[in-house]
Amino acid sequence: MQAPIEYYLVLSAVLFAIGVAGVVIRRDVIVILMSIELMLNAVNLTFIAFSRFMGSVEGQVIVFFVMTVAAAEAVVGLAIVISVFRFRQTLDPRDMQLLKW
Amino acid sequence: MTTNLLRWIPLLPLAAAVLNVFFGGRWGKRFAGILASAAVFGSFLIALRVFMLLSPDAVLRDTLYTWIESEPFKAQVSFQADALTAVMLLVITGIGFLIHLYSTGYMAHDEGEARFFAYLNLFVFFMSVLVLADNLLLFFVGWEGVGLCSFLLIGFWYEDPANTTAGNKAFIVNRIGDFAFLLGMLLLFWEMNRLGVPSLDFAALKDAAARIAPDTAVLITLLFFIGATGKSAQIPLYVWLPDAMAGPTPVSALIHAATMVTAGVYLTARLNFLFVLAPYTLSLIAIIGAATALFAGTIAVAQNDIKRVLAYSTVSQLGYMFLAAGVGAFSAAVFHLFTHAFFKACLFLGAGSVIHAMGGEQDMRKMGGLRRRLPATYWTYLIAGLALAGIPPTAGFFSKDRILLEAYASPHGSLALWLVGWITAGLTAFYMFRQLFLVFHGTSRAPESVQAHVHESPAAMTIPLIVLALGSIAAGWLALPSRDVWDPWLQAVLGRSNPAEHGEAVNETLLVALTVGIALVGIAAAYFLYGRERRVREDGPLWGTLAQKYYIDELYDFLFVRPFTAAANWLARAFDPGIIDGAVNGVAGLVRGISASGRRLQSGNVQHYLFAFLIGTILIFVYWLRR
Amino acid sequence: MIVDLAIVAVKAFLVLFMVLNLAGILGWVERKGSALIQDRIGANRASIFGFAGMGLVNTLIADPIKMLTKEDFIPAHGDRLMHTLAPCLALFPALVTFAVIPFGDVLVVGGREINLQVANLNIGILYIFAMASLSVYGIVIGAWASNNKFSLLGGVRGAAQMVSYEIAMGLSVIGIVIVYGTLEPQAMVRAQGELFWGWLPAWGVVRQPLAFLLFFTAAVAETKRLPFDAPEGESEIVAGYHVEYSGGKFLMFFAGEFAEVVTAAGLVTTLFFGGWQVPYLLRDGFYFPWGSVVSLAPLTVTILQVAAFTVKVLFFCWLQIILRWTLPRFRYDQIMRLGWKMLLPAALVNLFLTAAWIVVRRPV
Amino acid sequence: MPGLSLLVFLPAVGAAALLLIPRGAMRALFSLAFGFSLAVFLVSLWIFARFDPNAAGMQAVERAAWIPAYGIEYIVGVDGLSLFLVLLTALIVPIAILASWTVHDKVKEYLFFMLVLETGMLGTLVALDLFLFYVFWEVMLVPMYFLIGVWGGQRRLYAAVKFVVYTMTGSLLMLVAIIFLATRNYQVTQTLTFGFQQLANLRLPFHEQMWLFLAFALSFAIKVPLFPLHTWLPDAHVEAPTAGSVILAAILLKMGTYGFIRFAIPLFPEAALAAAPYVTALAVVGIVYGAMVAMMQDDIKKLVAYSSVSHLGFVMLGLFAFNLQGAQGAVYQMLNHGLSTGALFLIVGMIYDRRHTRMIADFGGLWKQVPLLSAVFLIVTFSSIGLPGLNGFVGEFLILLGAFQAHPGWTVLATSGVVLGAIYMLWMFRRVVYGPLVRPENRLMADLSPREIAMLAPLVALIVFMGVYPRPFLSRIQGSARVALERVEAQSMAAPLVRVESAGERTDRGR
Amino acid sequence: MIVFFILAFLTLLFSLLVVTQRNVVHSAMALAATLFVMAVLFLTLDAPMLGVLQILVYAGAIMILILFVIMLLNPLSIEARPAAWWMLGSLGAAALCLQLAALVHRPAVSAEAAVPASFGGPESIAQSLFTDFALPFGLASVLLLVAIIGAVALAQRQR
Repeated sequence: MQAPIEYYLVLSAVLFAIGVAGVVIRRDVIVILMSIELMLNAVNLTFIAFSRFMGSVEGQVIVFFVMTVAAAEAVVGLAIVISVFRFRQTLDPRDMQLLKW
Repeated sequence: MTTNLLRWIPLLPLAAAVLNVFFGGRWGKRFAGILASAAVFGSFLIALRVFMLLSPDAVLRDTLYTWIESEPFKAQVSFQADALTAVMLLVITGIGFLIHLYSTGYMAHDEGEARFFAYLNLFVFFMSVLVLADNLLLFFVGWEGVGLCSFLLIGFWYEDPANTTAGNKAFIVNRIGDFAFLLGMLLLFWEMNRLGVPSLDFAALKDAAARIAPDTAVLITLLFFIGATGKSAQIPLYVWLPDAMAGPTPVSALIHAATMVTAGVYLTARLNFLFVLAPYTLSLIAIIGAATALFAGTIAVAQNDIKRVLAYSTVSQLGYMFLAAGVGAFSAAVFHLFTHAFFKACLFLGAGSVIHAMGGEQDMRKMGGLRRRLPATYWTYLIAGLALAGIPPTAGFFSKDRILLEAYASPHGSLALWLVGWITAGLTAFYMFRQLFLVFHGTSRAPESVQAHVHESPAAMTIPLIVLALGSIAAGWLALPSRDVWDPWLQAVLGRSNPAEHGEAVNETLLVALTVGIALVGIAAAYFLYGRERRVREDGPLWGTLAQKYYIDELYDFLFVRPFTAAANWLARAFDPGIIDGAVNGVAGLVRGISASGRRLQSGNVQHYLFAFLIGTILIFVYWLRR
Repeated sequence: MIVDLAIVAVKAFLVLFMVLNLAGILGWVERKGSALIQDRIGANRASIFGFAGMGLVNTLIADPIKMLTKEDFIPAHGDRLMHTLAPCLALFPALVTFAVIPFGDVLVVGGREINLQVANLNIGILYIFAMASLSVYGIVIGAWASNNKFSLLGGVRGAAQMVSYEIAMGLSVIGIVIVYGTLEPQAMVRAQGELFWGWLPAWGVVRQPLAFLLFFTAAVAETKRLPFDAPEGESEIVAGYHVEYSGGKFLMFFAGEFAEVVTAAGLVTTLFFGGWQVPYLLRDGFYFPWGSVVSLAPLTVTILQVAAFTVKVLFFCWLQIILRWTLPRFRYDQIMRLGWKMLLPAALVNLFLTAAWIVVRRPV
Repeated sequence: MPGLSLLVFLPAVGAAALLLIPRGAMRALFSLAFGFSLAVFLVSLWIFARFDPNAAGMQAVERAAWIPAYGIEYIVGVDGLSLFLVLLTALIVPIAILASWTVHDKVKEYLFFMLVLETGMLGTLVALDLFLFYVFWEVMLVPMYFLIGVWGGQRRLYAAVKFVVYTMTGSLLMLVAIIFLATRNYQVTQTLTFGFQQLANLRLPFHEQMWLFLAFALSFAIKVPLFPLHTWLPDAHVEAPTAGSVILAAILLKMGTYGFIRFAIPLFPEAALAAAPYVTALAVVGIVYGAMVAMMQDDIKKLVAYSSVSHLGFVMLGLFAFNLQGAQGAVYQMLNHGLSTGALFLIVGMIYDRRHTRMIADFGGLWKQVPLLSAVFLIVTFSSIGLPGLNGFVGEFLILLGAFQAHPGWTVLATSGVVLGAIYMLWMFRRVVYGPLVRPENRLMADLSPREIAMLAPLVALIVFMGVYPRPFLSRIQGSARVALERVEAQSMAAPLVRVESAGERTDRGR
Repeated sequence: MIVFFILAFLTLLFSLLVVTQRNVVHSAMALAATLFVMAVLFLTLDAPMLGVLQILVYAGAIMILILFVIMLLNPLSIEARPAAWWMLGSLGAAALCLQLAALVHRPAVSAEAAVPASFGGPESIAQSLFTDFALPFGLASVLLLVAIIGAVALAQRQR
């Protein structure tokens, strides 16, 4: 009684949308990083759903790589956040616009 | 027949001028004067030689080289001399030489002497080129050249801004006349080109004249006449001549009495075959001539500057010449030109010696009683005055009388014209003798310091005076009614126009009597008013307007100069920088504005960019799904 | 279908019950043991009708009752929800890990073979590590939620220590995994049934002695027991991350800790000491190397296996407790240095050697 | 190395040689630069000597493949139209170098740009390949920008940028037009070439021709400058150093008119014919407008700049009369304007070097203090007014003669320019030279030094000679002018503007 | 099927909490919970290995790191919620979600493929990982190395 794939895809779509909303809306860099993790998980879910329904294990291997990349991204992201916080005492992305024109 | 004699008449003064310019100052005080006079005398001798060679219908030609050649147009630097040219040459070089002689004395103590003689020689060169030219273009070169020299000579004493302003005014007014002349020439050429004879040579013009379309002929002659008014100071464009008195007196004598101003008359004479084709223009010329004569005469009456009186009298006499031309009596016009050159030059030189004696004083109200102190000047002045007034034995009588006769009797003439001419004759006599009495008779009104050193002019100045005085008497006898030498001489060039055949012979003596009468009345009135001691008070509205020259200068200034400068000012200050530059800079500003608004998009906030991504992906999806 | 579920439920309940009780008893053992070691009497005051039971009543009945009835205090400005959640997060992974550990071979009941292991996952070992990593949450959240500097410090120390020792433990276990070629604990235990040279039982410790040492040290560090007691370091930061905890929540933390001790012991026995394997005992009886065979009934074999397993687990629990009262506390930097600079390289070397050995022995 | 290429690239070699000399050696720098420019002048004289007066087509043509892939060749040649402009350039540049003797800072770069500018100008005049023409056209722009931008007056940067942007916008459009023309030619004749001769006999439909003509016309009109596009000129002149403004006035302005007669009119006859009335109108407005604005300037250089607008209005009038007199007059007037305005700027430069001011109000009574300078000033002023006997009149008369036949109405208005010219020039002359010597500073002015005489003498001599005996010039221009107008006149025959009937036929002449 | 709905509901609930929670720690914990539930979801999709990895890598390591950083920085900024901006963001997200959902109805997968028992297990993953994806595996390890060094360099306190 495996749920049909569409359900999984819709779920991951909603998850992804929520992640995007989080990234765009929240005023806190750490929450943004977390929303990105959420988006990545939504993608993983899609991959696994397809690999399950297409019968090829490659989907899962790709998820494996997505995880490594996500880990690397989180690590470096947090390092940046720490250094910015140490310098500016703020986590609000609006204050981090040094690269303005 | 061709000769290479003619070219030397202009070249001699040119050579002298060039030498004076470069070496005049260095080779001693007197050198410049002597060199200049000698050159002009040389030209005079050649002119005499030419006069001898010429028979009434012969034409001497001397071609140097092709000046401008642009197929089909071809202009050559070539000279011709026929009867008319010979007469003019004699006037230019003869009187020119006398005036040069006079100037050596007059300008003796002026430090710019070399420059003065260089300009004077240059003037003689251009005037002779004008007269000798065999085509209209070369004529125009001479025409503008004399304009240049008058500008240089009027503004000779450049220290005083008034002189240079007068010089500028003279040149610009002349230039306006030349503007019309140039248009006339262009129209004439293309008309000739249309007739298949693309040339401006007088000979060619004479042959093709008959075939020119009538209305074009009128337009051409009208334009030429406007050019003539500019040069010969007729009604609309005469304003520069009175101011031209700012120049040294010999200049006034030579340029503004004898030669340059007569160029206009010479032009009408030279192109008589054209003017004849346009009766409308002729009548216009006559009217303007008469009007100018009367108008200038009235102003001359109220002038106090000795030279201004003579200037207005010249304008008036020129009016007479154009009146003669207007009625078709070209030979009479030229004859009056011939005689007028003598006595007007003599008057000017006389005035010059008076000014010289009075130490530069020109206001007649500060003169008087010079009869005994300057005897030579007085007597020559008297003779010339009589000639100007038109008293019988003098040349003036014969030439002016001839004109008045023609004005009345000629087919184009009319009683009204004669009447105006007749009144002006009276006025002329009146203001002439008013001047005579003010300057020479009565008691001296000059301050003691001036009276102390009043002395007769040196020989170099009095000799030309005497010669000119004699000339102003003898010149008239060329056209005695009994044996008329003048008309047959110019007949070939100016065509038959003897009124005798078709006028009523009987009243000729009546007209002569009337003119002499009005002259005597003028002299009596002058004697009565200014003879012994001044009785009339020179004031009142009429006198004021006359003294102020009918406020013509102010009128011109108000009508033309002021609005023109205002428009130019608006253009230069408001239009050019404002509108045009504004548009250019405006575009630059616009671009900067657009780019500035573009820049605001890069807010630097990461979330804005992410939001942009979002919008982008949505749009792509929308497109992709709909496809 | 329902029967299977029931069997699993029973197994799960049985394991859970056994672990919790064992935790409680260990509490007493520790109290009495430490007293014995430090030559003092230990807790014996609480008694029911005069029967003190050598302190049993005190630790098993008096203490729990006292803790459960204490006021459930949440520090000011502390995060109410997180404060209550933390102990559960600490306890949950400890219990759950035992699900994978097999405590017996096979029990044949009514024609059905029951695998004496709660959940037979073919990724058992990974599951164990996953649960181990979850336990860090309890500490971190607990430390942060109690809004107390000491607890925060304790939390940071604890988290850092657990994360770093997790790596060491993981690498050492990989050595074993390579040797046995499977991630499934039951298969590993069965593999330990073989005999080296006919007489020596092929237990993990025999194949991977170094791996055992590393694993045991890392396991003790994971449980944050004495030698690696920095997170709780009474002398420096009072009670470390659970300084603000009292009553039921502290009991859960306390029970959690002992559950981890039991789990660690279980893991060690399963991986290195043949789990339920009794030397020379096969499904139907003993087969001694010197030829004699003693046949036994399957039930007795199973009982023997479970008993063996229990004995081994108890032994290691006892060992850990003894360890606590003998070794002094490491300084925090010593812990870190030990974790990163000694265990990790050693584990890598061991891994490398085992891998090399396998490649050499088994032609690819 | 054949004549023309030597002529064009000799200054560039000179510029390179300049770089080798240390900055300090002022005298060496000047003498080298002057030597090279003199050498160029000699080469130009040699080319003039070898020029066959009555051959109308291109002479001394050199052809070499440059970018064969696109059919771009290095074709240079000279004919009646460009011969005298080349001579004028070769004459003016040495004089300009002499004039820049008073420049003291960064002399090396100054002279370098001067020589590069000369290469640009000569190249533009002799180039017969449209692409080559465009390259030299742009090469001209760069040094001029630096000359104005670095050595200019106060607002030099504004002026330099405005000058470049103005010219650049025009020339870019021209480039597009050139490329379009080449492609159309390729489509028709299957041979990709930018050669002027080949492109000339390409028959284009009217509307295409119109667009191309407009593109070329815009670029040249900006350079001329034609009336509405002239605002860069006064700024460029006022801010440019003496030598810069002499070259700008004497030669750069002529590039526009030369472009018209060489490229725009022969390449697009129908369009030129259609555009003639409008261009004539603009030219005449330019004449009157230039004169009126000049009258109100208080800065001599600006006055002369606006007078250039007026004079070049005359040249454009002559060009677009499409008859021999107009074209000949226009080319001749280009030379005259080059000489007279060049001399005027030299004189203004000399006055500026002495008094460091260009305001008319600061002068007065110069004749007394510096008679020789004032005398030359007099001659040059009358030449620029167009006094008969000097060079200005010949050109002006021919233009008016030609224009009268083509557009009588406009010509009457244009002739008023003769009067206006006299008004503002004499007004300026009187204020600067005549009048009492009041200001003490004016008393310190020294008269012309031998160097300055050496600069002005050739110009004055040419002004008088070209006024008295213009025949050698006119005869050489005549042939090429007729060739240039061949196609346009053929068109005008088809649509008669003013027909010349035979002698017998006497009809009333319609306009 | 019910299991899926429960898990789906939990996932959405927790992810919404992640985004909407004002307190950062709460949203962190919500994310941990989401990851945990996702792991279970993976299990339902026959991907046990990934499920455990999910817990081990994501829940176990990354979340700890995030929590660690939160504890270290201890940010107190309880930010105000700009309503306009929120509405805009959520609108955008909703639009995106609709688009993706619409995509789903495209016939992506025809039939459900039969899947061998040890489908998601370590053996099959390891099999394809070290054969087909050997290069990406190497690159991933280099990436991790770089990330580690980078993080240390960045976060190091400049002495």
